Amino acid sequence: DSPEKKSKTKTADGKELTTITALADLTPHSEILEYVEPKLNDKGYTIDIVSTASDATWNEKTQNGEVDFNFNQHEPYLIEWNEINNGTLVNIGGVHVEPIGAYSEKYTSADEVPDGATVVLPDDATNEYRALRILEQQGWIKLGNTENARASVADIEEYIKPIEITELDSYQINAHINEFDVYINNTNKVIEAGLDATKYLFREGEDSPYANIIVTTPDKADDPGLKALVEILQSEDTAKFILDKYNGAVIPVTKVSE
Amino acid sequence: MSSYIRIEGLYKSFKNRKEENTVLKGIDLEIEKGDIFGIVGFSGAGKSTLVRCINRLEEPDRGKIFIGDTEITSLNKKQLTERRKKIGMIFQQFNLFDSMTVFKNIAYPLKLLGVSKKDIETKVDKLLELVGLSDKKNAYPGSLSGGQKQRVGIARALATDPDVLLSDEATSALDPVSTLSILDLLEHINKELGVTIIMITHELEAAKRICNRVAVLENGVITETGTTRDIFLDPQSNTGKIFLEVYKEFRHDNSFTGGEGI
Amino acid sequence: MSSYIRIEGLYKSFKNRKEENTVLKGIDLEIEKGDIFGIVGFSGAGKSTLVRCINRLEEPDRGKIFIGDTEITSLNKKQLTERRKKIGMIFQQFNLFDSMTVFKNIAYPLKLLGVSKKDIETKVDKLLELVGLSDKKNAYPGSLSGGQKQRVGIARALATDPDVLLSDEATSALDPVSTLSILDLLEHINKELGVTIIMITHELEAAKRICNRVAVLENGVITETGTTRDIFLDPQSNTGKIFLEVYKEFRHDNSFTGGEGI
Amino acid sequence: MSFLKFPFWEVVKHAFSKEVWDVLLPAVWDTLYMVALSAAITLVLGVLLGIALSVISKEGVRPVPILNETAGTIVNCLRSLPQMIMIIITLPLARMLLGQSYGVNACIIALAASCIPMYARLVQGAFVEIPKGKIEAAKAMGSSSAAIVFNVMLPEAIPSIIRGFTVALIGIISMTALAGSFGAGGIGDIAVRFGFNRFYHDMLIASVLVLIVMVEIAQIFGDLISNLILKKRHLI
Amino acid sequence: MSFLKFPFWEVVKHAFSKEVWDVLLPAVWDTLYMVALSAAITLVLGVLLGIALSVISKEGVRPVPILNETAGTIVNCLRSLPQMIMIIITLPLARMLLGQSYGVNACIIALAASCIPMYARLVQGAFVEIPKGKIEAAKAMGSSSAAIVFNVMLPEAIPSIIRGFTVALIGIISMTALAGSFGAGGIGDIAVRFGFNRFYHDMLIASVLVLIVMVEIAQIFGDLISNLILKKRHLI
Ligand SMILES: Nc1ncnc2c1ncn2[C@@H]1O[C@H](COP(=O)(O)OP(=O)(O)OP(=O)(O)O)[C@@H](O)[C@H]1O
Ligand SMILES: Nc1ncnc2c1ncn2[C@@H]1O[C@H](COP(=O)(O)OP(=O)(O)OP(=O)(O)O)[C@@H](O)[C@H]1O
Ligand SMILES: [Mg+2]
Ligand SMILES: [Mg+2]
Repeated sequence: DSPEKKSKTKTADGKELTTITALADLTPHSEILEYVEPKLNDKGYTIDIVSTASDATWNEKTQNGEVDFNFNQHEPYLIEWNEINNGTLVNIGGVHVEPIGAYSEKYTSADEVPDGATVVLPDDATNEYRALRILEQQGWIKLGNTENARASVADIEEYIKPIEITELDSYQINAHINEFDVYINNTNKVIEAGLDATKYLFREGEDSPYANIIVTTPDKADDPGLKALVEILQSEDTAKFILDKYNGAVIPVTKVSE
Repeated sequence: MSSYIRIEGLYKSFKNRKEENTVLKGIDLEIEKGDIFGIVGFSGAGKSTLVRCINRLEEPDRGKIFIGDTEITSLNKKQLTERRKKIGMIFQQFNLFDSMTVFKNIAYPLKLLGVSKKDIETKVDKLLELVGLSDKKNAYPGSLSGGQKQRVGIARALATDPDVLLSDEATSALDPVSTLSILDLLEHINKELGVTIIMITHELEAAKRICNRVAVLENGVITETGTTRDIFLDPQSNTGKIFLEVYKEFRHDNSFTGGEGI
Repeated sequence: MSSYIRIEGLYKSFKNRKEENTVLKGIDLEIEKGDIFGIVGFSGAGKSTLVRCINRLEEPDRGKIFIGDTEITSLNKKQLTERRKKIGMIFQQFNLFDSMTVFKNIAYPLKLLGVSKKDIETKVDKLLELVGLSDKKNAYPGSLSGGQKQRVGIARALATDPDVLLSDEATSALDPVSTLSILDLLEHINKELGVTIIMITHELEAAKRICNRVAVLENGVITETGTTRDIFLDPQSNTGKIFLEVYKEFRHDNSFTGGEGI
Repeated sequence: MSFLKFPFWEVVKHAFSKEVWDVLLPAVWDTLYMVALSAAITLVLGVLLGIALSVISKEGVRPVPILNETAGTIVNCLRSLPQMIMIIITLPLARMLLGQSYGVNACIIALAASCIPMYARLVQGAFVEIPKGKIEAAKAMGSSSAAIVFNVMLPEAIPSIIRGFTVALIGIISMTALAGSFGAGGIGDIAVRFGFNRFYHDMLIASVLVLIVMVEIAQIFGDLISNLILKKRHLI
Repeated sequence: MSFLKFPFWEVVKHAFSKEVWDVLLPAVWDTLYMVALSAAITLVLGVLLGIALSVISKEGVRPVPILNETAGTIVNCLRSLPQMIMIIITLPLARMLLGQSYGVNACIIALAASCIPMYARLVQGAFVEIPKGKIEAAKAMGSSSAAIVFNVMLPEAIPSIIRGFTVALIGIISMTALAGSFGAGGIGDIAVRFGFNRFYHDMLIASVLVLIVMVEIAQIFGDLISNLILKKRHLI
């Protein structure tokens, strides 16, 4: 409602910076934003990350205009959120993918996994669908008609391979890896736990549509500050940073030329 | 002219799941202004319950109670609260406020009346002296002896110069000397300020000393009312007779004074 | 032969942040087996504190207490607990258990002794009859009158046939008739069972009636000990003299009986 | 059905549809099972811990200063932990006791572990309120410390202990949302994971309603029992 | 530093390193600020609500049955909600009061809202424990309901109310983990999101330690004050 809502801050050298407020998940989202911050400063903007603990209210807060953008979801989720909640939020650019994969401490390949195996997968709205999807890809289950952002084990139409699925908080999964035959989680979380993310049984293809995106309201879609931000985020330099920092567990949208 | 305090057909019972225990069974009583009116009777006869009905700490089941022109039993909550400010009550179990010092306990009813701080100080100090507790002014009830607590309760009841004083065994925890001085105090305020006193007591000596009229309560019924003299000299009721006998037994128990009756 | 209960150089004070209040200032006392030993004194003199030291509800600051051959003051916790089972105590404030019926209150000390259920039932019923509360057997203390509570306290203290009974104003809340019957009861158990009784009382009639020896406590000091007769006939101490005077004053206050001393 | 898309009343209406309750009802049973079991554990261990704490406290019937400090500190440690962290502590415990650290039973352990220390403090508080005269009477009759605690203090404090249990029980009910972290499901989990995170606001309403009803029943029962006892004893 | 990569003792040692505490110290201040403010709000509103509940209750000094049922139900509703759901309720409230639904102040509202109903019940319980003779004495002297409550019941119950506040305060401290959802940061948030979720086990240890110390201080102070008052009144 107030066009002059954005506050101005002065940097050490006296330059006036326009503050962009953001909601961004902690890893890797905030870390990427922090990395690009100096470059954004050069263009006259600064980012204020007001929260790094994502929950289901973030899109609503963004839609409400309380913050300028959020950075924690992928496009399919956004589309469905808009659908479910009559939202008008828009995607103004993807940044990175956190591939999801299936791992095991007991078996080294998917074929070894016996019938009746226990499988644990993340229970949050942005990841559970993806986890179920790779199980389907693997031919273990058949999913019914389901919305991306709302999928849960209840949507499984048929268990092709008899398995026993448990839904858990994605951060809790690491604490239980020895108790399940198979665990499915985001690669970055697997790495954070000190595990070897390359030893997956199976995982999402490279063509994953689940790039994490910058989301804002339509009226801010052309905001010069946000435009500048997306541009920097999608730069090759940022891509390199992401690859380096996360050892391949997080994959930038922008291809890095060798 | 009718009496100052009138009780008409008062009934009170306590119910629990199994049974109903009717404690007061149709009490009629007339007390004149300026009386020191004694109520005696066996333990459990209903004395405390009767007195508690007068200021409606117990709600009567039936019956009417008047003080002066006001029908206590028909007052609404607000009026009752107002009227109670001028009815002093000394509780059998003291009921002091543990959170307040002796001084504050006695000052409390004065505060309710909106008395100024200075006047409260003066008044309370005077009362403390009267009940012999000046040195305990800042003590908490938890540190007092039984008799000391009782004296605080007395001072608190007298603080507002009430026009009616309900006293439930006010001297039961006191040594004879303190008892005497409290009785003298009660008599004094009765004479000087015209306070009407209703006094439950099982110390017949005390009743004899200061009451002008006495009622005998037996099992929830008033079996006898009369001047103290009449009741002590020639009781008609069962309880009255037994009491007198026991009283005599105590007094004539001159085992080592040879009937001299020291 | 030395006395049954011996108190030697007993000191007790209560401290708070500001001051120290020395309540017992070197008490020496000898009580024979089978005595009914009265303790009288002004309110706040330290009577309750003295008696509470005997079963160590208050830990003495200094001094020794013996009952028979045992030095109470040097018992460890376990021994003390064992010994206490045979020391009855009647509290000035009753201290009944609100969570137990009258029956259970009285049965409690018997349970501690491991008495069989049947024997407890018999014993308690007998005690209830003695104190006149058979009809209140299943009532809770919260519904009792003051005197009824006190009688439950008495029955509870007598339940275990203690060899020592500490009684802190056991009849203060009782009407004269109940008082007399309780005094008779105490005298009876004293005679029949040889219970040694220490009895705080401010009812001189009561002391006179059943005590064989009396001590006068004044401000934390024993100013006088002697046979009841001596003390009533010819008190030496200050308190003793005043008490006697007041006692006479009450008795000779024959305002309407013309010195007849009903 | 989301509030943001559908009119409020339609969402509310849908909260009572068969569709929603088909999902909810089994969860209600799960929740009742979890609540009942963890409440029972909390009650027993909380009362015992509360007793222990007050017995060994400085003013208790058998003071043991060192033990008191230690036990107090451990209890406080447990109380200081955010629910999430509490879960980590429960994991090895659950693994030890149950052989697995997820599922309904593991969750019960976590719920109980979260509530026991708090309830123990409430029990301890109930004991402090007992007038000291009664404890003196018990002592004077030669009660052992155990007799004082179990025959006198516990019965005297029972109305207050029941009121405290109501508080703990309601805490447990509202904490069943934690069950999701154990893959244990139940109403609280549905409220958070479906109602809140997946915008099934009809389910949110329905499941919160169930929680409210459960809490309300707990409260009414707690008050009722506590007041019944007080009335029986003629204390109110 | 994670336990998964480093030996236990090294992680513990690192929990006391400058590096860790440089991150933690500012968070400690945030937490203290949040706890202090929400505790103050909880204290005031909790006591008032507790008073209101016990005044209008069936056994209270001024019974208003209908209001009592309603207020009781609302309080129970609030108590039945899982923390996550509580946040949804706080959002519009915070937006209304503060103009924004995130940040330290919004979090304070959520913390207070979560603890007030529970504390109110504890306060109500403290009032029930007051011997009825004292209230009768106050009535007999002609105290208005307000005078009974504020001059008699409140002072009489204060030790118990303080003990209850300790319970509520500790609840608040352990709930500061919720602050993360409001972008309000603080120790609890660090413990969960960095320590637990991101495996900075050195931070986990350090932040849990801070929480424990805070809880311990709250407990010690609460007990101390409550016992001091009881001692002053010669009740223990
Ligand atoms: N709240 C109550 N519930 C049930 N019964 C009660 C209650 N209060 C008193 N009673 C009963 O009513 C009777 C009269 O009690 P009350 O206190 O009036 O006696 P009292 O004459 O004052 O006796 P005392 O001289 O022993 O104080 C007693 O039998 C008592 O048990
Ligand atoms: N716990 C305590 N703390 C501080 N002072 C106390 C405590 N208990 C008793 N006192 C004080 O000790 C003195 C003696 O008290 P005690 O109860 O022994 O008197 P008493 O002779 O039994 O009097 P009464 O006849 O009035 O019962 C009193 O002045 C009292 O204020
Ligand atoms: Mg009475
Ligand atoms: Mg005494």
